Amino acid sequence: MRTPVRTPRNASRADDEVAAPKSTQRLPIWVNQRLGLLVLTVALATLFGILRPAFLDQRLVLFPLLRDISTLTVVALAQMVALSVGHMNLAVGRMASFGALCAGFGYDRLGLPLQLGLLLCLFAGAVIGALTGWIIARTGVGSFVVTLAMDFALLGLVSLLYSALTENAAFTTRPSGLMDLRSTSLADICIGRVCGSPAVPQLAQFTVLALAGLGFLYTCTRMGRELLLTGANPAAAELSGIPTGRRILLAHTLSGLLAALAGFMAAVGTGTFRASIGNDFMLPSFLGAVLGGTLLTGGIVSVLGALLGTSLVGVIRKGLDLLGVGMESLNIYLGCVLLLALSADRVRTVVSYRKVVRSA
Amino acid sequence: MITTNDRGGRAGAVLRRFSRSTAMTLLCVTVAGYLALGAASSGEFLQGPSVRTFLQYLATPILIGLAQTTALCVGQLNLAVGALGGFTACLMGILMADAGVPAPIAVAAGVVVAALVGLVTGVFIVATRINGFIVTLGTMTILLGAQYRLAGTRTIDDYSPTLRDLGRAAPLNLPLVFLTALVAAALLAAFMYGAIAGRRLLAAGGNPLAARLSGISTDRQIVLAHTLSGLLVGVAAVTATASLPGVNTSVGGDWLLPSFAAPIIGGVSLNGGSVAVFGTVLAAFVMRLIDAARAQFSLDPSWVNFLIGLVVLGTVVGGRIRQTHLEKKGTTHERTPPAPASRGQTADAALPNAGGAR
Amino acid sequence: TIKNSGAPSGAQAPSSGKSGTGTAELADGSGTKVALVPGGAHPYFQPWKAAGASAKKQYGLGDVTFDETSEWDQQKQDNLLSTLAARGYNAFGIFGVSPTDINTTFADLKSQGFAVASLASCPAGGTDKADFCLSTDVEVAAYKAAKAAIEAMGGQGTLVHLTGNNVDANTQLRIKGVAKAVQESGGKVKLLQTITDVDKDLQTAQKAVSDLLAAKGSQIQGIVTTAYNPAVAAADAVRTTGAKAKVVAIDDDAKILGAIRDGSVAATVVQNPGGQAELGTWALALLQTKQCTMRHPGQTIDSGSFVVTKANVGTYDAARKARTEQLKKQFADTYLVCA
Amino acid sequence: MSEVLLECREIVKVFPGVRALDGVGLRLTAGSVHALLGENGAGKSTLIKVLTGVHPPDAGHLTWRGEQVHLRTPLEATRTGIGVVHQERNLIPGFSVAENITLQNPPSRHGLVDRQAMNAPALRCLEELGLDLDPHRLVRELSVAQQQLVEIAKALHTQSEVLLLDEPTASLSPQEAENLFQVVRRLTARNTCVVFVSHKLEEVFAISDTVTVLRDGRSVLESAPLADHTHDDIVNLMVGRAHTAAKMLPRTPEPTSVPVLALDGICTARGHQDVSLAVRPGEIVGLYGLVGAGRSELVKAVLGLDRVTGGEIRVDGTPARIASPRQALHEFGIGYLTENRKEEGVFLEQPIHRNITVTVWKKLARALGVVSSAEERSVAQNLVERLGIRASGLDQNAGELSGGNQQKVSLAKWLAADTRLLIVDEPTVGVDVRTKHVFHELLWELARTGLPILLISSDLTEVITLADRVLVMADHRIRGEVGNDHHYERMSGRIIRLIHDRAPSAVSAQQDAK
Ligand SMILES: Nc1ncnc2c1ncn2[C@@H]1O[C@H](COP(=O)(O)OP(=O)(O)OP(=O)(O)O)[C@@H](O)[C@H]1O
Ligand SMILES: Nc1ncnc2c1ncn2[C@@H]1O[C@H](COP(=O)(O)OP(=O)(O)OP(=O)(O)O)[C@@H](O)[C@H]1O
Ligand SMILES: [Mg+2]
Ligand SMILES: [Mg+2]
Repeated sequence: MRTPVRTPRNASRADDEVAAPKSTQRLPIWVNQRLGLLVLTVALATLFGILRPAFLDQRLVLFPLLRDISTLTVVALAQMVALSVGHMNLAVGRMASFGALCAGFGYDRLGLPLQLGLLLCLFAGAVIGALTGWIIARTGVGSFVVTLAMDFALLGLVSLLYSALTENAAFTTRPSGLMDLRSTSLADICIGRVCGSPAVPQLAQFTVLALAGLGFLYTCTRMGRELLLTGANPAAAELSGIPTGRRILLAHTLSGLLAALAGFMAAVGTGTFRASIGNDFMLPSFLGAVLGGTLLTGGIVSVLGALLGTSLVGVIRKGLDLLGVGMESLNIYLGCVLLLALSADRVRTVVSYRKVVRSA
Repeated sequence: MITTNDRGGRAGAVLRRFSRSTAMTLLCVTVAGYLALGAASSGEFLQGPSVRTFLQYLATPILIGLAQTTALCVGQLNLAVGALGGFTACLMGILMADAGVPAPIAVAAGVVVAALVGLVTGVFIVATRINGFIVTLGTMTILLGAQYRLAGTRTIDDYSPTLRDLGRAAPLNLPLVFLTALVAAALLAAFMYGAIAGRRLLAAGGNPLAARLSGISTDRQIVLAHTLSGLLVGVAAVTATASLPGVNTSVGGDWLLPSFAAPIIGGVSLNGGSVAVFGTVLAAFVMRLIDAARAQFSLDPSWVNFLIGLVVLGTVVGGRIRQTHLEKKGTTHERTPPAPASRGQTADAALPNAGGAR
Repeated sequence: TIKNSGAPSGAQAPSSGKSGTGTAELADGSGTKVALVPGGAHPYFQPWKAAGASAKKQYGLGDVTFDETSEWDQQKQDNLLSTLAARGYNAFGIFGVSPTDINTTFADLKSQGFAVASLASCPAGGTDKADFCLSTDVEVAAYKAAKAAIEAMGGQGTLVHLTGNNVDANTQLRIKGVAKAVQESGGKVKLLQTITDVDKDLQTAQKAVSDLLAAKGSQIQGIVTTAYNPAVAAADAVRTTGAKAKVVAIDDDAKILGAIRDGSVAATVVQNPGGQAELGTWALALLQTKQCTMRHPGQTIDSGSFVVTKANVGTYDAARKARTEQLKKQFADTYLVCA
Repeated sequence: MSEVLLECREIVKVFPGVRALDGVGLRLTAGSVHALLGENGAGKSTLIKVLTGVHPPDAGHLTWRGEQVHLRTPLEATRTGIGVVHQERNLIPGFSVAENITLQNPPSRHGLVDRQAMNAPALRCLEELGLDLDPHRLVRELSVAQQQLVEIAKALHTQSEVLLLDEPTASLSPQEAENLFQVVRRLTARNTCVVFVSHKLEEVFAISDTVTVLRDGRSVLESAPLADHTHDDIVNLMVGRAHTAAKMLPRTPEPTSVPVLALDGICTARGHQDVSLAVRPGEIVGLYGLVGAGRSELVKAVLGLDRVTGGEIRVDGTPARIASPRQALHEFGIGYLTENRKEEGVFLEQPIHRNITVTVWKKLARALGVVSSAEERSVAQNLVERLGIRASGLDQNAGELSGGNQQKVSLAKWLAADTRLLIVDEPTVGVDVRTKHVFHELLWELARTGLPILLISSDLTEVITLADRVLVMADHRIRGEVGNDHHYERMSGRIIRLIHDRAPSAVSAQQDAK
């Protein structure tokens, strides 16, 4: 224990018989937003499974679904890290495509093996993220403006580089192992006789790693806590001795790194490294993070929530696809289901809140 | 009690405040950029047709920027700007072309529908307390679907020639659509600055709790802001429908980012409580200048994007370096941040030194 | 009259069909479910819908669906395809969103035993993992369009090329095609500028065209557009500003045909989407039922492109239909090997 | 007996985790000043919020002039005739002073704001409080105290029959407080009822007629005449048992030892001129001054948040350049308890344990920067108990605590940090009597064990109770130093004289400038 001096135990405190305020029950765990998301996702999956048994087809439906969710979860995590310090990263998509570009360059021109290319990609993402973070921390200009500018710069840079370096605006060289990574599932990993499920793509290992890493960072470490407090109240954090500038730098570096990882995963998912990777990352990144319970204003994140939020959207989309909902209605239903599902969740929270208050 | 002298002093203070504001910086950039382009094109850029083209395409960015501003001023985001605009444009197109509705009625219907969508969005946000970001993302998705359902993949163009003529008319080389946008901006500015309802909106954005304690219903302000935002998007859709060769599903597809960029570059804070109509308009000008420069110098879009990014980043860093330099020299206590600062401290730092002789 | 040249000798039933397609007459297509999957919503693909439906009726196929929900995203398209497979579709006519990636998708589908055709666009890089590719040669179409524009300009002057997403293999091919035509003019035609990335939405396209005309309008004699939105915008800009530039567009959406008729567009290069869907569906059914195989798997077949001007705007469709018929014969004759 | 305006009975208000009000009654009569007292977290602010329609009560009745009313929104309360100044400042930062004051019913013409008509009433309200402030200034440019006064002016503007003041004097200097009491007296003369919440019992006894005491959400004394009770009675009622102020053991700081922190001729960008002071081990140095004297700004400059333009800072005798509060904490061991707890002190949306342990994570961190949650909690728990922070658990968000408890949380993190020098800025603002004693004892004990403390306070009693020496600051300069003999009358006279020696000249200088 590090408390400096012993409590001045004096007369007035010795016979302290002040009752703690009568505490009533706090909100029960099942009001938890994450649990709500999980329930929603499972309920919708069951519903779709009943309507279309093919939904549970492991190879044709679940495998691609999970591969998609894996990638988008990493995208959401990249955004979440930026949100944790109360910032935004509008350049997630472009950082992803920049990372993919670097990986593609490594494989195509430098002949790197799979792992080294991945490292190069992550490094590139981290560097770009760090640069962004540095500018924000040093100038105090809003992250919105800086990442928007970064988005433009990278958008231009990536297309210029692809045009300059390639014929088809894509790197098509595939290092050995890349195609395996794309199409193998846990079914290809066996311990003795027991093999994994063919529904889980091996690509998901990166997502699991990212989830575990960030979970560890935010729940267990000093850095994670300091990131959150920097987001919650920068002025108070600075006065409490947190190096807010460095934490902002860290957050953006991590965000860039995760974005690049997502870019790599997207490239592996389709097969080549091209400029259009990450084009559609921005909205899902926010959607996943915010649905999961991460605050746009900073200070509160949910690592698992990002996974659940992304899964919910993925399941709805896949289900609608399976039901054969055409282009005319797909988006309409997607939006409606999402809003309805969330309102239902809200009702649940409100009802349980009332119950707790009443029972007190 | 307030003497004329006092008023003069206040006007001076207002001027001083303006000279340090983002709007001032933007104004300088706009004027300098415009003149530079004029010089580069050996004067051609300052002539009638060029000016007209330049202004014609300012209407949409200004209007959507304003629509976003109204949402931002109560601390909300409106992600459905583009989808709503596109939907409304297609709706008006279909009404006129397929249903044979007369143009004025169709236009009015479009604007009303847009405002209604905004209203419903606002009510939904308030009723469910789901984050406005998610709700507008949801409405965006729904509207995208609705837009596609309305228009399919075709381009609807056989609608009112009068409307088209109005969309292209430019008395004195000032396009009507641009004037519409300016009028909307002026009205919005007057509303935000002068009207009770506008002040309530800003109060609720600036400090929701305080506003609530002062008897201002934040819920109502959120609904109002979204309705207004929808209304402005509706107006933007009208100008788009009037000036485009036709409407199709792609309309509105590129509105989202510019709608944020204009107000935020113009000095509006994402946290609510601030509004910068003039700044938003100027920011739209600056962005339009970049388009014009691209055409003038036949630049590859990739280079343009790259340069825009670098220039903004450079300005941001350069501004900071200049400021540190000034601070070191100790010539000033006050900073002129090149863009809205994210930290509270800068606001403090920009304040006059109360301890000095006054 | 039609002989299946090169087919293994023997085991040849005499042709019974009136169309004279020999053994390429589909025996029983009721087990074949064909999915036509474009890259996203685009007017170009709209004829697929009707052609697919009529093919279903004509050949008695189990089902033909048209699904454009992939939103121009390769990963979404991959997902959609596997979902369609899960829904029981077993033959796919696909416009790959990303020409450099689509081979992987084709290989995936082939490995699961489905019949796969690359329609309207071929994979980049020469190899094709689909059964066949039935498409317009993008480069040739762009070349033809540029030629038409140069002709409309009177063989000399300054030309501008408006097109879509810069970092897309097809765009690169279009740029090449236009450049080739310009080069062939031997210096009489100058390519002033290639403006890319203006196909995202109509307003961007219109803005780009107007800015271009405002800045350089007096120098420009011809505009060749190889994407939809810029074509619409250019036609409109030329009409309203009275610029003298000649516009050559692409495809035959109603809007563009209207512009050809009123003269604001000098010519357009139309492709053959209906033929692609019709022939594609038919050939896919033959392949899926294992009745036929491709003689050269992964073969590329040009579905034809036609220059349409005011003169032939009323008749080009007949020519195109004829071309489709001719193609069908070629399929039966040379491309397919049928049992 | 004059007319009963507002009466409430058996009010219950439950928050998840706590029963904030548990059957409270209150009767407010016209023309009286009613003191509402209780410890931190007793439920005073919650009661006020229930009375003004902010929180709907979960049970109980409200009657206005004998008729039952339901106040569902703040607006309804205002319309009924209830005005209020809440404990936390609630102004719109981007609006002018005048507009904030008239926010509830801005003068308007055809739905347009009439800015001209706004100034007169605003100026009238400000004048009543003796505040000379340009009504056009933006509120965000004002100091904490000025904002507090604007808030009161805003309540005056509503001209209500019942005026609820929730700790209005917490961040006011004695003069300003006295101005406020004048206003209160004038209001009561006009038959208004003023409810006054304060932890400064001297003030309470000076102006109140009747009193209600809350303890743990129950009223233990309900609308009784204050004259019947002594100071100690009231404290005992609040605390719930006999309260005896502890005798503090004597402290003898060594006047010759090397100062832990010494400022030598410091000038800052904010206008401080030639400020010198020294804090030695085991010493409590009081820095007194009227609100706006520039004390907080001085400290912020020293901590590297603002530019120091001249002079020297020495830590332990060696010249130091402090670049940031982080460096101050981790390298020099200097902790700074801010006066502005809502904006700079606590993380409102974060749990208590994080708020407290933020300064010690660096020390708690093991390999990979892992901070053990259990250890973190035990540190926090320890301090929560030591300071008697009332919370439903360590996981409660700091924003849900009562004002005084937030202040304790804010202090707790600096106690946890185990610093070598503590700078405390207005440490007991909004802290109840008992806790204030605990705070004082704590600071005293800390100093006794050798920790030097720089105490910035506008509470003269506090300074005289604790400090060994008192430095007086006015207008960004140190005006003088007084050795403390803990004798209130003598000391206050000397201190006030130091301030006012120079004040007239400052005022005239200002007038010249105008
Ligand atoms: N919004 C809230 N959510 C949960 N608990 C709350 C909330 N507001 C107040 N409380 C709790 O209600 C109790 C009473 O708080 P209140 O603010 O009324 O105290 P107070 O008497 O005003 O104290 P102080 O003198 O410190 O201001 C406290 O335990 C507090 O934690
Ligand atoms: N944000 C601000 N904008 C403008 N003036 C300010 C601001 N903050 C402080 N001031 C002014 O600076 C001067 C010094 O303020 P400071 O807070 O340092 O005083 P102080 O002596 O600590 O008093 P207290 O903390 O009791 O209010 C005051 O005149 C105040 O009005
Ligand atoms: Mg209180
Ligand atoms: Mg202070």
